[in-house]
Amino acid sequence: MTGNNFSSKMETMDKKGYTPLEIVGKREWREDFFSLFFHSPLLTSSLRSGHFLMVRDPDAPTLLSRPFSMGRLFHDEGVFELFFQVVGKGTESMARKRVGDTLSVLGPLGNPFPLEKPGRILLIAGGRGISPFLSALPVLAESKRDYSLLYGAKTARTLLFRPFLADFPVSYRTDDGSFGQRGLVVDGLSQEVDLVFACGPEKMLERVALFYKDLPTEVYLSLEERMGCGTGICYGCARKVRTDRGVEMVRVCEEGPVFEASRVVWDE
Amino acid sequence: MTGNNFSSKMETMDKKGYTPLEIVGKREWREDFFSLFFHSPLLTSSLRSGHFLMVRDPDAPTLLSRPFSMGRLFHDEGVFELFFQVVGKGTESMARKRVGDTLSVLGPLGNPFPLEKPGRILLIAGGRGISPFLSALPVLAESKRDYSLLYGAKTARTLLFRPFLADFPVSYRTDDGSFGQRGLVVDGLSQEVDLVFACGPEKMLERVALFYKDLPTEVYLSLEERMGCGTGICYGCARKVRTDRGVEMVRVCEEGPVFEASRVVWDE
Amino acid sequence: MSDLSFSIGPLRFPNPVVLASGTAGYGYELEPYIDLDLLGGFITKGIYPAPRAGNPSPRVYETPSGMLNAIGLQGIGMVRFRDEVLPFWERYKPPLGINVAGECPEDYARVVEYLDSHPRIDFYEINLSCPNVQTGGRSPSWFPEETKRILSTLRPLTKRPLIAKLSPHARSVEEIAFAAQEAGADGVSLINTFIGLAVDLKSRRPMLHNLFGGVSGPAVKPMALAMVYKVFQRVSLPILGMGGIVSGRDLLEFIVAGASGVQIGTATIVDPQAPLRILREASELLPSLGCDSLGELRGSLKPYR
Amino acid sequence: MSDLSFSIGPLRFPNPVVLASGTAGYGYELEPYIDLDLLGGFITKGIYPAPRAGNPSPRVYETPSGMLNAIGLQGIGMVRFRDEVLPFWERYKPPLGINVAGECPEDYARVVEYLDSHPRIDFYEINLSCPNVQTGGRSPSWFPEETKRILSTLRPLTKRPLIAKLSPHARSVEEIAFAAQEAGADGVSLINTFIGLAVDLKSRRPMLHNLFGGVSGPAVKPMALAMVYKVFQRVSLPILGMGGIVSGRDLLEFIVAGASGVQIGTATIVDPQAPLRILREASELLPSLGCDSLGELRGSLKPYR
Ligand SMILES: Cc1cc2nc3c(=O)[nH]c(=O)nc-3n(C[C@H](O)[C@H](O)[C@H](O)COP(=O)(O)OP(=O)(O)OC[C@H]3O[C@@H](n4cnc5c(N)ncnc54)[C@H](O)[C@@H]3O)c2cc1C
Ligand SMILES: Cc1cc2nc3c(=O)[nH]c(=O)nc-3n(C[C@H](O)[C@H](O)[C@H](O)COP(=O)(O)OP(=O)(O)OC[C@H]3O[C@@H](n4cnc5c(N)ncnc54)[C@H](O)[C@@H]3O)c2cc1C
Ligand SMILES: Cc1cc2nc3c(=O)[nH]c(=O)nc-3n(C[C@H](O)[C@H](O)[C@H](O)COP(=O)(O)O)c2cc1C
Ligand SMILES: Cc1cc2nc3c(=O)[nH]c(=O)nc-3n(C[C@H](O)[C@H](O)[C@H](O)COP(=O)(O)O)c2cc1C
Ligand code: FES
Ligand code: FES
Repeated sequence: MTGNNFSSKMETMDKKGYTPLEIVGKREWREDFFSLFFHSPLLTSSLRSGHFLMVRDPDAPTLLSRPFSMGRLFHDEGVFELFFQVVGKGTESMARKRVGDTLSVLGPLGNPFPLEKPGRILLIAGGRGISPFLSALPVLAESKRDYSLLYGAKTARTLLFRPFLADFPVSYRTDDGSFGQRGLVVDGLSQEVDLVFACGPEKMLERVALFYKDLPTEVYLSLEERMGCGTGICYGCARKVRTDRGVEMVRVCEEGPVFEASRVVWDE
Repeated sequence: MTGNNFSSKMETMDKKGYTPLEIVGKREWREDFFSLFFHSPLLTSSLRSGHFLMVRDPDAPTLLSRPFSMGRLFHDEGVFELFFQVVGKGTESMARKRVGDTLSVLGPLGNPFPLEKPGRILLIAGGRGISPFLSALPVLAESKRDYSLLYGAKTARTLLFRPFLADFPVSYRTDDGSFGQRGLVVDGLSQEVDLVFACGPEKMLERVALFYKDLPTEVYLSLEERMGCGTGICYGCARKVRTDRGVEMVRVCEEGPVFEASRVVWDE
Repeated sequence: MSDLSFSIGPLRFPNPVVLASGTAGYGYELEPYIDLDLLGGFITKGIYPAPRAGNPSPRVYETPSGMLNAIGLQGIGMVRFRDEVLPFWERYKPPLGINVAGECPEDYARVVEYLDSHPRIDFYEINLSCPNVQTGGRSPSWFPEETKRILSTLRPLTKRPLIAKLSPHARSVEEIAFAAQEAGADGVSLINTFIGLAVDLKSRRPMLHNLFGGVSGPAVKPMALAMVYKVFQRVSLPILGMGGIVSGRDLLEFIVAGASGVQIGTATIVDPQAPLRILREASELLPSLGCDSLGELRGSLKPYR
Repeated sequence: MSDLSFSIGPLRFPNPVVLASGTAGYGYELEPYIDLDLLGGFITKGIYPAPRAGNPSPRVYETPSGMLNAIGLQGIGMVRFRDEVLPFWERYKPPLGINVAGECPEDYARVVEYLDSHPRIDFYEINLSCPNVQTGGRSPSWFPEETKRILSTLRPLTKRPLIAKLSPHARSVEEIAFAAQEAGADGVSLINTFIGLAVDLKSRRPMLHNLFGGVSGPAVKPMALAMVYKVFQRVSLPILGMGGIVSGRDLLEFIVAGASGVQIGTATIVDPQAPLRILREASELLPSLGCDSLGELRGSLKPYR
């Protein structure tokens, strides 16, 4: 390729790009939940709880990539999990994939939860917001931290990963009381913690933020916003966040998805 | 469904529609040629040489269906073959399909070759134009007709189905002489026949028509034209054909694809 | 049981699925595939006074989520249409619309005058928007004055509903719809195809013999929805919305944006039974949205501010 | 080795792959993904005089073979742009274009006046076509007079090339391009996004907070190609063609239709390395078409008649 002076440089040298990854496992859960497992020692070792990945199927009728937190990390096998719910075209087409098929994956993207911060930790998961904590729990256990997980869902059927979670300190809540305590996650919050990491529906996150607003607890939330690129170039995923310059529209993919709760502006 | 008075009628009653058919076999030939095999006793028993099918993959990024002649018919198994060359998006996506996948198929469509007409028959196939004759040959053999096939291709590599064709009277030609006689199919035409059925590139068909123009031989050509619907509704596939009203734009999918050569107007 | 009917003036359509002009032939072509009596309505291929051969092939090409066509209004002309096609339609009940085409206002008038005495005709759709005939050329519905002129010429010629079919290439489709309303139209059809081009790299030829063609299909759905919503905000005429409808969900989105009924075009080309599937899907979906009738959904879009 | 360069006036672009405004940020956002020095050129997000917050989210949505966006021209304004972004670009060589945005002619003029003394700027792309700012509203490039007025105001302010970026919603884009040429523009960029709408059936809300958005991506490619070809036939200005280019094949189709270079937008959003893949594909494809340079291919489309 001539026409420029840099023909000797490889376009991918030192640069991050989409990688085709083979699906090495698939699990169909209840209620339109699925897990896909990918082999990539590199990604598996570099992903941290809170990071996300952009996933694309070049052969699918969808155009844009879709963002997903990773689920469990299987370090020995170099395998990581994506855990997702079918809600539209993109996730539908992912759910149709089979072992042996390939998807294009870009990551790790975004900023992870600061798990290393000192103090007593409460993890809060609502519904499919459990994803990032599937990799956080083993890390916290291994480093012998004082931590626990509060995990809520609509009903026992969608309270997934219970065998995996059995090794960790978890308290469960369901809206209908079909498993664990009856009631919303936000009704089970404890003041006796120094750090809170939460992931789940926007309404839940807002109520978590409100609960700890005037307490000394540091609260970090993993936020979602519909994304275009996931790479910070399209400004499609911005939301109101307090910065040095005041309140600004800040990109969830680049400056997030994990934000300090005190910086988040909840106005709609 | 109310809002009309016919809610009791099933929408598909007595009507022809796309049917999902499972791919029960796949064969990859050389040079981007593929065969897919479908199980459908109904279609297999109703398809005649010259008929075509519209094929669609609802999950593929392509929108319109693509037309294909069927290849071999395996009556005992109720299986028919589609034999195709990858030339663009639609055929690419078909070539990616695997055994067990499903495609939507509509047919039989169009008008077949009138094999039942009396007289000595010459079949002429150019390249992938062999398709319709893969089902015609066994019919002609069984009914003990006086017939032969003239089959030409660019080179031996693309002269396919030779083991299958070994049971029938076939003479081969290749442009480069790598198998059979060297030269074009149109150089091997015989005047000593009453009926000619030809399928292949437009240029070949035009030269076949020209060769027999002033002879008593009846010539039928299977024509191709880019199609929208394949069902006669869009008028996308029309070409100039002599009719009772003079020269008209006539639909290849509905009035063809097999036309009497003397009716075809070659003006471009 | 929910009510899927809608009306344009005195004319009642049993359900919202009307087949779009040029994508379902004259009707009889579809008979092997669907029971035409289940349709909400049918609009014929464009009818010119004289027969037309249309363009040479290739006339169609697939584009990303869409198709490009330049049929060039091939047609049998109004005389054969009356003699050969209208009798066929006496066997079926759905409202029948005549898509009236022309190269000048007089063409349109001749078609309406010639056909209007026939009892089987229910309404006219005036095609002010065919982009194929003149190469990539202007269409009357790019201009409010021309839109008015043609419709005012036709208005006195018939008592049947006149529906103006508009081009998406007007600067402001709502302005044209307003002009149509002022000239006495009873409804508008939105949208006709976008002007498009596809290139064959190898031969450096256009993919269509005619050079330009009209783009239809899912690719144009967001543009069509925007235009339907804008016209709904501006004029009080019923709207037949179309552009890329391939599912019951798509259909209802057009109703939410303000359409009274819809037309199905490319989807029928893709699958002749698609219109009935779309109707079934829409009728199954409607109750799940808490609605008993299409009317409750119509124009129900709530902008954020 | 084939020559992929092209020029707009005195300005030489090393290759035809220019990144489109708003789809590649200010440039530094892409640094982790590609070597910016390999690009044919780069056009910044739209620069307004003052910083802008843009629209609330959701701002993007996927449509069939395309996307809908209503970022609302979020931006840091010309002062921070000059202080924070232009120094970054001194480390890279590709031609840098400033996409100049405004709500009135004075806005455009202020941006050009403020930035023009900076040596790193190579050209201006005047955005006469953003459909998002006013809700579904008119844009200057729908009207020849407004197009001329803005460009004539800017022409005396800079010696650098001025490229007019046009809306696809003008009745006749070639007429607008002609007006731009008369007003002294050095080139035209075709096309900006189409106005579109997507509906969330369940909530009956628009899918974008802003209601309307701009449609881009493969869905609009046939329309974009048609406009490039029409403008190429009508004016002598170089054209930067865009709209749905996702492969080297797409790129060369725009050149055949008459574009001098192209811009890549949505493809970069889909995959930040896509621009370099597209460049590689095009450079590999060119010799197979029997061409040594882009120039040989430019405008080589041969209509059938
Ligand atoms: C940082 C991040 C991490 C995520 N992690 C996970 C995960 O681990 N597992 C998982 O199942 N999902 C996750 N999501 C959400 C996931 O990206 C969406 O569900 C997915 O993009 C929907 O694609 P679709 O094509 O199936 O739906 P579409 O057809 O695009 O949309 C269907 C519906 O989903 C809504 N929707 C689309 N994208 C989002 C979004 N990003 N946030 C909220 N609503 C959306 C749409 O508004 C629409 O109503 C994450 C999102 C973000 C931003
Ligand atoms: C009645 C009929 C029977 C056919 N039978 C067979 C068959 O048995 N086996 C087989 O391999 N092919 C057959 N074809 C051709 C086949 O339909 C095309 O190759 C196919 O539609 C190409 O689709 P695509 O998406 O891969 O290519 P596209 O991306 O749509 O086009 C790629 C290239 O192929 C050309 N092309 C597309 N459609 C046609 C067409 N119908 N005729 C000629 N050129 C076309 C295009 O102009 C373009 O240059 C038949 C066509 C017809 C009309
Ligand atoms: C093959 C074809 C032929 C068409 N012919 C006509 C026509 O004769 N008159 C007309 O008003 N519209 C015609 N149209 C436009 C359609 O009626 C419709 O407006 C357009 O296709 C958009 O709807 P869709 O996306 O559902 O196809 C034609 C469209 C196609 C695809
Ligand atoms: C997210 C997004 C933001 C855009 N922002 C701008 C902008 O600020 N100024 C502008 O002139 N065009 C803007 N555009 C339009 C693109 O520059 C381009 O004209 C259009 O996307 C068509 O090209 P494509 O199909 O390759 O994306 C934007 C497009 C997208 C998708
Ligand atoms: S998704 Fe594009 S900037 Fe975040
Ligand atoms: S392909 Fe539509 S009429 Fe023949």
